[in-house]
Amino acid sequence: MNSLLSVRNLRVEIPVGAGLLKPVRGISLDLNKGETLCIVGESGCGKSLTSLALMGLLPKVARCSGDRLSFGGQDLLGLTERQMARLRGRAISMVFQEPMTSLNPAYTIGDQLIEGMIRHDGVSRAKARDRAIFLLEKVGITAAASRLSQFPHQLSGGLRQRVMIAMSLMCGPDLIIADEPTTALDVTIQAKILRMMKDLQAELGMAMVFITHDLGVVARIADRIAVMYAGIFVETGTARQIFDTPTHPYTKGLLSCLPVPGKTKLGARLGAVPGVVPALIGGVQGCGFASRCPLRQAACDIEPELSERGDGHSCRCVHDTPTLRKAEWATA
Amino acid sequence: MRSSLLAAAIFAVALPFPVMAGSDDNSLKIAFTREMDTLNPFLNTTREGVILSRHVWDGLLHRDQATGEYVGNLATSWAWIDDTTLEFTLREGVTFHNGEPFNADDVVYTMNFVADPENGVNPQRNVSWIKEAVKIDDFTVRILTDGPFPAALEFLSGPVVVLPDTYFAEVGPEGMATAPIGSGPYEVTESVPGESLTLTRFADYHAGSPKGTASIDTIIWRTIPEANTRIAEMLSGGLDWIWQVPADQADRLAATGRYNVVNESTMRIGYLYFDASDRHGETPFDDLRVRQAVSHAVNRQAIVDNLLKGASEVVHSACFPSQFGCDTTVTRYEYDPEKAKALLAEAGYPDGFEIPFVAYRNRDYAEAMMADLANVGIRTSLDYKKYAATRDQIQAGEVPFAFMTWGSYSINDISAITSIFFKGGIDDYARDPEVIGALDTGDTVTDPEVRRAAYSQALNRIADQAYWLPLFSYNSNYVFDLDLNFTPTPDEIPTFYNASWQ
Amino acid sequence: MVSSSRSEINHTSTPGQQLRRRALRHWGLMIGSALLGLIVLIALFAPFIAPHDPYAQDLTLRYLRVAFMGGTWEHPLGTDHLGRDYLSRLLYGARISLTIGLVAALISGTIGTILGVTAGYFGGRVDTVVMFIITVRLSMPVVLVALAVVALFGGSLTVVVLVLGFLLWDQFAVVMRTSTQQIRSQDYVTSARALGCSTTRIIMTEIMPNVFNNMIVVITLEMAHAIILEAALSFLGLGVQPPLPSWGLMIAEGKDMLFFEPFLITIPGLALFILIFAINMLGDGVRDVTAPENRN
Amino acid sequence: MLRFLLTRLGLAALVALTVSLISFSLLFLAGDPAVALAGEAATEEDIQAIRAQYGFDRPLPVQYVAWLTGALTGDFGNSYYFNTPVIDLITERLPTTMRLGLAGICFALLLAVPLGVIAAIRPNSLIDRFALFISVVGQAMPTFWFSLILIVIFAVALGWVPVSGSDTWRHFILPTVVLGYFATPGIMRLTRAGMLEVLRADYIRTARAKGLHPLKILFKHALRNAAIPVVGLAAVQLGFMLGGSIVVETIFALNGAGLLAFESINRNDFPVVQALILIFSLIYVMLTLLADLLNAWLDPRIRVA
Repeated sequence: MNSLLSVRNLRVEIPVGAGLLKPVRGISLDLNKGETLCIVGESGCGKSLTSLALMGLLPKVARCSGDRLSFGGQDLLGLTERQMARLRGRAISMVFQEPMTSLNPAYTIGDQLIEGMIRHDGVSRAKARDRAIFLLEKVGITAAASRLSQFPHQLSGGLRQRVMIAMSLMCGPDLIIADEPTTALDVTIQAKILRMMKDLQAELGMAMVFITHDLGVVARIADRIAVMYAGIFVETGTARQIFDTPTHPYTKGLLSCLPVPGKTKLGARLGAVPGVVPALIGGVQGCGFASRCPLRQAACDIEPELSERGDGHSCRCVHDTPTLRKAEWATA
Repeated sequence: MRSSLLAAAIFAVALPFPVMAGSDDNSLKIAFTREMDTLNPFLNTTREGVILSRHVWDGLLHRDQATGEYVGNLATSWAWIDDTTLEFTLREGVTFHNGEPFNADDVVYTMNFVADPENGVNPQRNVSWIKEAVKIDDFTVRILTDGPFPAALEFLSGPVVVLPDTYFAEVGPEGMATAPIGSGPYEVTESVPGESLTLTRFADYHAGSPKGTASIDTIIWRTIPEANTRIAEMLSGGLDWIWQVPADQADRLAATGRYNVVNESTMRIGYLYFDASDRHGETPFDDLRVRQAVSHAVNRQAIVDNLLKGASEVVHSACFPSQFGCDTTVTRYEYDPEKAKALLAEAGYPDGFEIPFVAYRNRDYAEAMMADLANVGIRTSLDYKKYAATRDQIQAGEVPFAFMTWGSYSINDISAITSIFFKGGIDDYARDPEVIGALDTGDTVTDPEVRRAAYSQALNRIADQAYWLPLFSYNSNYVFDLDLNFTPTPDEIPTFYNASWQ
Repeated sequence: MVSSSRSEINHTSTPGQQLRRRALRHWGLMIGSALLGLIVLIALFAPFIAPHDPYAQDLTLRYLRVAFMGGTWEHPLGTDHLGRDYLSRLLYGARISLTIGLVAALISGTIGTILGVTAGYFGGRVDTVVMFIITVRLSMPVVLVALAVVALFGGSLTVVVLVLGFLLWDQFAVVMRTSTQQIRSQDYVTSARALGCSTTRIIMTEIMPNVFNNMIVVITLEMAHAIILEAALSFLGLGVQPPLPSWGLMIAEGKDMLFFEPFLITIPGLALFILIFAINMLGDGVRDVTAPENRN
Repeated sequence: MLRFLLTRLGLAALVALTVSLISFSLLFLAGDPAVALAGEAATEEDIQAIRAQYGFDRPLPVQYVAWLTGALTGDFGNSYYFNTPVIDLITERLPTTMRLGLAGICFALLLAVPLGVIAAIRPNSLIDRFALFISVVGQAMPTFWFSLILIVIFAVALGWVPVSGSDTWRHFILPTVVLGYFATPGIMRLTRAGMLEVLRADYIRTARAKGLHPLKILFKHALRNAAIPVVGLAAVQLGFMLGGSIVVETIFALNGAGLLAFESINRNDFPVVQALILIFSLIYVMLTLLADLLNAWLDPRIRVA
């Protein structure tokens, strides 16, 4: 395979007082150039830690391991912090969830935009400024030049997120990891930002890992989707496959929470997945979703493998595909 | 913490510090506790000021410490013309530090200036006896006194010095304080207020002076308020001379064998006074028996032996024994706690009483006395304040019972102590007409025998009535470099013009 | 932090049990309270443990050294400049020093808490006025004012304690004000107000219990502060008056022989150090244990 | 900005006014100093005359207004002890205290900030524990004892520095260390806590995600934000140092305003005490104002608000 990002069996473990917390329990993925992968899941399922693990930005206490974590053919797991830092912001960049707090309040946005480029590309301030203005305009900020001397607190949340996105593009990265970039924003602005990101991605030919809990967002942007639950992927496939033929009970549950224009009747009840994500201390016995699953049975005590359900569509469940496709979620 | 223990360990073994022996540049580094209020000799009220004045200025007379006789300094001879007139023949060829020659005009100007109460000389009693000075010729002057004043010679050999008239008229008292000019053995060459003074030997000092020729070239005079800092400076060689070192420290420093430690008596005595005249309202001390009880209760000898040590002695009359007129054959109150208890019971205090106790120095002596008093049932609460505050309160009549001391300005005459405290002034808590009358006589007649008799009467009355409990005379410990020749005197005025390096 | 929020999930114990568990695991808190407890016990039982009368002087037995440094076991810690038993004075001194710290902290605590809670609760103009008072207080040089007052009114234990109490309330006011502001905006207070509870009732039942932890922390801080300040005043000759054996005064008296009998200053100095250390450990511990999210 | 400045200056004036009123009343309570001024041989008439001359017989408000009017023009009256203008005494001695205070706060910052930063980067490390130790000792050790220990070790036993005085910069080393050391625990704890908080902040993660050099992240992005509360504390500490250098000045025989204040208290020299309290409180208010301005520069959010 000649994919840009290739991950095999990535695990994150955090020692806590009472034992070992395993928020990411072995995920694998491949991402090609220019492709968008959405990782979907409830909060607490490990998706944010996955993104941090990819960036090498895990908290110090966390331990990261895996069979493979390669980017552009380079093994990231073997890199020193120094080498990793050279990669961050240049080849891989990241957009965070909280635009309000992700910018340093003490410096102008201009300063924060250009510092990474000056470090990585060794360009002059003037040149970096030009690039910053160019990108600010790209992300739809008017009067970009004058914005450079403004401080974060003088900008609205939407503008700040645009700045963050521009910042991630400064060095023309091959991969952007966006961790819930629109969650904190108004719905109207969400839509604009998503469209813009999609456009930019196409224009600049980047790959993107997009992390969200919002399937509505996923529908707008994803090429491929990985549904994450309790630290592992329970279903992966193309956007079409996931939306059209959801297979895993959890995916189906998530989708039933989503109103579909034209399909969901006005006034009809939306579904909800009952129960909570299990605690991840000391690992999970059996299928992590079993306690919430309508199709639960004895075999669920053994954790199933991710199995092929046709044309790159995989699902992690003991049940066979027809059973799964047939099953309906009882709306709560 | 550990370092303190380390230090303790170091000290327990020995004092392993190099003692800077001698001085490379013939300078002397000395330190005092207090900052002088002013360098002007007629305005300063501190002991340090008195010492400075002896070095920078000269008086008409000089008292020889060895013989106690008065000898001429700026005057070569003098005589009482009548009861109120003193005539002086002045020394010729004397110049002031600024080159101004000395003559009768300087004496007349100085005496007339200080005699005017408007000019605010402090303390006034140093000069209040002067009526005026008259110039007879360039080197003859007469000083007229305000009534007979037998102690005039003592004052003229002490606090009353002569200022240069031209310079003083030009700069005034403030100028004299910032850039003092005198005719003494040392001139002030640098003054950093509150920190240091530099005194430089006056090269043209007149050869005939009874003060002799100074040997030390420079005296660095520092103000160091903290006692431990002074000792640390001594240990590290930053100082050559300190004084008023408490007995315990002096003993230990002497034991190192690295310093000269000399103990010399001083004119200062300590005393307890009682409010016997209701100035503070009614107190148990209105009763003679209570005052006597206190007098018997305090173990003065033990305090002298264990705390003051050195040349200190228990005193029994309200003056320093060497002072003129100090009759020491008065009633004595021996240490006798049983008798004290009996007297208290007799006075109606079988269980003692409680009373505030004011003190301003030697907190340890005060504590020791409090313990003695507690033994006979007198429970005291110590109110320990600084001198100025204490004195204010006392003079305002607010203190019934206090431990005070008095140094008589080193004036070897009883008028400098007894007359101040028992002549009905603001310091007098006895207000006894008999005492006041006797002291008046003693202070104004010139016949020494009549004076002696009058003072004796006063002192006996004070002792019989136990208005004061005179405690002990003080001593001062001088600690200085082994290579320094220095001789302390009992008047508590160290004379560095007589000091020299070996 | 991710780790701590997750780790809480598994705990099903009550907040009280969690608190106790955290407290027992916090070595600083344990050491602090053990030492402080010991000193309090010493203070309480001083008359029973002290081998001698702390005020009994014997001028013939001055400066006896510590027993193991050449002294006698009759006076295990030696004697002071008036021949008084140093151990006995040290034991009784615990009373004085603790009293000074505790009473001063209580006085300042009362003043500061009233001001702080009032300001924090009512806000607006009341807050402005209280803030002004706090600024005025902070701008007054504490040592200088304390010295001046003690010099004017004489240095009795009462005066010293009162002066310190009236000077050290600023931290209480500041902390109480902030805590009250935070709690005031919480839902349960809002709902209590909506239910029509009286202001006093809300302050006493809703606010006070919740600012209590912070108060304990400040009390320990200010206790330590008061004790140290008293030592400084004593050093300058304007602290409590002898023969009361406060540790500060013992240091001040012992300093005269610093170069010759260092034990005189080391022993009470060490005692004072341990006391302050214990109080600070306790304060830090309480803060850590009651507010784990602020743990450094 | 101008409005902010004016409000703060107004507040400063009001604070100083209140402080002076409090201290004035306090000293008034102590009774009139005429007896002290009159000297030992004074008669009752002398005392009365002095009372009238200095106006001690007037009611408190009248005296206060008179004093305040003078104070506004820099005339604090004459010292009872030195009999020279108070303002001269203060201008003569305040620089020593200022120098000491500034040196002290610089020392404290130089010691506390790096220690606090390192302690925050490596919690529970050896340096963190060392920092904690320093701060505990600093809080629990009386100033004078610490001073004397330093003198014993470094001046007497080792002879590295002079014991006392103010002639050269070397004389200032020990007093600076003592004064600065006691400001260290607070600043260090605040730096450590601030750094810990800031290092957890999202913008630090952003900076790391940009691949910036760790030192740049630390000094540019973290320290500046963590410094904001520290600046305020340092200003307050400096204010405390200036007003609290009494013990240090006494021990090291530094003739500064602190020693002057202490000696003046002992001498009942009220005009000096009164003026010093006012000046120290003014300095404090000015310092906090300065800290606010500095913070406004450090934190643009304050600038506009």
